Amino acid sequence: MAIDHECSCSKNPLVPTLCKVIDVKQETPDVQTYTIQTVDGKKPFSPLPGQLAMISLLGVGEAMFSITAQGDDYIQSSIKRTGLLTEAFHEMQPGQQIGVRGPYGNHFPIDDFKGKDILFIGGGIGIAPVRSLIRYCLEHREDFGHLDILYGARSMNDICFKEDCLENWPKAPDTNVYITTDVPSEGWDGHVGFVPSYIEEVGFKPENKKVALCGPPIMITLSSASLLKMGFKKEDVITTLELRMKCGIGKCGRCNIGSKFVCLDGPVFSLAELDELPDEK
Amino acid sequence: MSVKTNENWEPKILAFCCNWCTYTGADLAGLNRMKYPENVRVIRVPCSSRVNPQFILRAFQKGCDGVLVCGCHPGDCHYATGNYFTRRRFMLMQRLLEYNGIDPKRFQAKWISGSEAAKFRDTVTKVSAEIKALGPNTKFAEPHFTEGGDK
Amino acid sequence: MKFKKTDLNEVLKTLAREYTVFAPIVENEEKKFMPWAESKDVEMEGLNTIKPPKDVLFPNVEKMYRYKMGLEGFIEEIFPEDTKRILFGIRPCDMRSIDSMDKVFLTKEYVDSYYAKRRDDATIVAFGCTEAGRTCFCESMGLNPNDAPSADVMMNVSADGEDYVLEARTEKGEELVKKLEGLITDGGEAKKDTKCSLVINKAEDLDKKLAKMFEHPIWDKVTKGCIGCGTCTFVCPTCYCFDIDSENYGAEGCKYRCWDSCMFSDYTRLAGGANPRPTKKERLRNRYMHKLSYFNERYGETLCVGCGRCVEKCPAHLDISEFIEKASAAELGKEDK
Amino acid sequence: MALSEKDIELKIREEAKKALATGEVSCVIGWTTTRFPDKMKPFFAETEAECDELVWNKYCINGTAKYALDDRYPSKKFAIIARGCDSRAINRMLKDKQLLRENLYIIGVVCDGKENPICEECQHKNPLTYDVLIGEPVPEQIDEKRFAEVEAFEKLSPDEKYEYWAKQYDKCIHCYACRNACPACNCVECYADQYRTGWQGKASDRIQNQVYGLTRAFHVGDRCIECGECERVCPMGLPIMRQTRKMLKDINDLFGDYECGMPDDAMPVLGGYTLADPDEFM
Repeated sequence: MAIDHECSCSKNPLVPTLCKVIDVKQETPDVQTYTIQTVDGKKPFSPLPGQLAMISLLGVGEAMFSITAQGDDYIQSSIKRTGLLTEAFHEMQPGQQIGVRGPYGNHFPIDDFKGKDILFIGGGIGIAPVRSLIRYCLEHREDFGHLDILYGARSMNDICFKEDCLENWPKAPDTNVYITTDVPSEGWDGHVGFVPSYIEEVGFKPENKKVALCGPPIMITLSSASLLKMGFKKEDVITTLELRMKCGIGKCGRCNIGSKFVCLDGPVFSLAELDELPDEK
Repeated sequence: MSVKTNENWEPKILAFCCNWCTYTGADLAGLNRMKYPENVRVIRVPCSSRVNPQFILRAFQKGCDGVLVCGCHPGDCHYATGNYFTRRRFMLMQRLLEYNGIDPKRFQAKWISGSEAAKFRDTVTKVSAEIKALGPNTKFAEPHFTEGGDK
Repeated sequence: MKFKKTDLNEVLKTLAREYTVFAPIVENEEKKFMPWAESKDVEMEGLNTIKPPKDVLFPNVEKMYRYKMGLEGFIEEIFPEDTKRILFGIRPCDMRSIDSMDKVFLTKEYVDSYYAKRRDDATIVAFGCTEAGRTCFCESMGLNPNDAPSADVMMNVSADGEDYVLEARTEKGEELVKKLEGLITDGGEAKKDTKCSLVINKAEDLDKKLAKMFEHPIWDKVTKGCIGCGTCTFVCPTCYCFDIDSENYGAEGCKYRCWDSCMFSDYTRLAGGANPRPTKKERLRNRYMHKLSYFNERYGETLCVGCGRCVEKCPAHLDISEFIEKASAAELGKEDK
Repeated sequence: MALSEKDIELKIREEAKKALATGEVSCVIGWTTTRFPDKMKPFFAETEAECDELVWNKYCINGTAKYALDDRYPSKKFAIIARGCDSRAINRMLKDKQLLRENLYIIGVVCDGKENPICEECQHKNPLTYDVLIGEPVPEQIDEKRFAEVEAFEKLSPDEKYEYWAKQYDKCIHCYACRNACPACNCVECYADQYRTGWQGKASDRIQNQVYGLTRAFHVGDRCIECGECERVCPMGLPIMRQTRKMLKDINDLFGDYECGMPDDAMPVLGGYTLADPDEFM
């Protein structure tokens, strides 16, 4: 009695579809945003906010990246230059063919967020997955309450998505944007300081508010500590985890924390869920 | 393992030439218009002791039929003691390869100084002829790189 | 239905006409599952094979797709060709491990197409053990060495030891038995009295207890002797972790997946060099917890089938059955949440 | 009067307790019983009571020295119960600068051979470096058949040799037990683990395993202490010593008598040279 296969994808989940990069935008000295379409000009898939895609540069390697934005015929992903593979990504020219498979992972719990105020906290490249949620909330603005966006970057020219952060989002209805940089840089008159201390400085009220938090692990631990100090409940603080992922479909056993797989049951977890898992992060 | 070879099969031979002596010797051979078989691919290395035994194994793996390591005569090394290590290393390496089934002619080492252009030509011609006689190498060869190769 | 022991080669020959038959064959002083051929000597009874039969369904290296790099690349899937196969003579513990792998590869939102294809093409003839090895403890893990419930055909030695008794359990099994028309006769009752020599007392709710023992001091003691090699994972029938890598030849190349071991140092190493499981203590803890607790939480059954291969082959003579007994007996201190 | 196994065991426990009592030792690495009477396993005694679980019999075959590499900068010493081969392994790691002598407290035990095929050819029953010795030194015996197996194998034709190794490495399951058990294989990060550099793929494919076996033989060839751990731990029973012994035989023929793991401070053969070395590359 072979088990009957129920499967949510028509074809082989491990084989990517051939896509091409139609535009490369240099966000900061070490972050680029790639606009990706399938070879016949369509959207590979339409992900929900916070979902990931396994992007492979044929011959070099593949890795899991969050999808930061999507249009009706493209998806966008922002990649920071950190290792061998991302180095090769940064040498790509528009027209380069790549392999893309996905969408993987659960997404931000949009239904719980409906009707609530939301505080988005992003650190460095961590703003990319949060941005997918911000864009979703702005497109369905009436479903959500007051929005606060707090984004920390190393220095002024390390701020990703400058036109969003500095022009579009501040103009959005009932939304305030707080941008901070770790170090003062000339031509920057905004706030200077780390994200956890800036959160306490602004002093957000925990009532009826959900938090979407993403950034380097150290920032997540410190920020969630200061959020809990300000009275936020653990189920209301949602974060994403970053672990090594190979298959992306919860089979290869690589990204397990306890019995949960980050690529299938995550990467989005609430702090309450994280407490139940053995702390192996 | 008798492997059918059509006559115009050309062996692929890899030669590691030490930059200070053998490479200049090969250059001199070129200057003097000396003819030597063109199936030798030369890789320039700072010293013959820079050649890591894994290079040789990888060469056989990726489809080479013969490997030649050339360096300065003991005593002439630009780095004073490089080729003493080479000498010990590759005498042991040759025996270990033979012990694992690779014919010793497929892996040879020679001291060729900067002025011995003729010796470089003769060595390359002799090695190329010997390996052509031996036929394509199927030992350690990854199937992708050889038609007949190991399954 | 039954057939004479002496007709075994005849049975295999008739099956081999239509199927590729994988049988336990002794070759090169090693007993392993490999395609049957006239000259090969099959050893049905005796001890289990060292290498588990999982590499028939989940091969060590499996090419996934071919690609070409550059501006106009291509991606072309390499799908296993459909050859009907028989897994002949696997033991109940290996059959149970195939069930566990079915749950992993065929359920939970995604189906692994490669495994599903091989699994559908495979008909499994299980064979009841006639002799238990000194490290076999499948009975203590809730298995029966004489019977594999989920096999397509169950085969046992008959009471008088003359023939093999067959019992088809699925249509695949019936289809296979129908092909052996001439050789099999009716009747015959199987001898099902093999017992495991190694009996361990495993706590009933060991998986729930272990879930609370993540920080328990038992882990420091148990994992000290491990030398961090991959032997236990590569001989284990239920280890299914794999790695995905690619090899390039010039502008083309192919992406393949291959077995991997959570005991290796770079298994969870991240890009920046950070590693959530830096030393062998975390890795062995993760392996034991996965076998005895995590898999229960996710799929509802224990992943250790008690085949004893890792107990037999561990170079440092570590023993999962000893750990099971120690963990079952350990009392929870205050630090376990 | 030669000590019986039981006496040695009691002495070992006594020495272990003494070592722990000094307070400078974090644990004593020895052997203890397992569920099977003919199998002992490495044991790390950390308290007085645990010292009584240390045993000594002919099934104590696991090497104890390499566990000291688990913590290269220990706060306290490791006490190691060392037989002849373990002491050579310690010398090996000391010479390779992987361990510091002051981080080790070595309890030497004269060994009379274990249930391990390599023990018949053992030329060093007495431990070579120790802080305290248990048992009287016994006369050593020179093993004439040390390279017999290698010489016999050399007579085969190249194809037969390759066929033999290909058949052996068909069984290899790429588990790295040979590397993790070998005291001479003590790099901080092995070349095979740096798979991004592409030397050694993750796949267990026969040719890659064969090349790995040969590379490892060459890396440890001139530093191998012939303890036989690689062959003992191999789950598939590959004759790994037959490779490294070939290197040792060549070194003996070419560069004079040579044995590794000796307390002298001689450099490994491939790490040094003499002007009078034989030369075949003229």
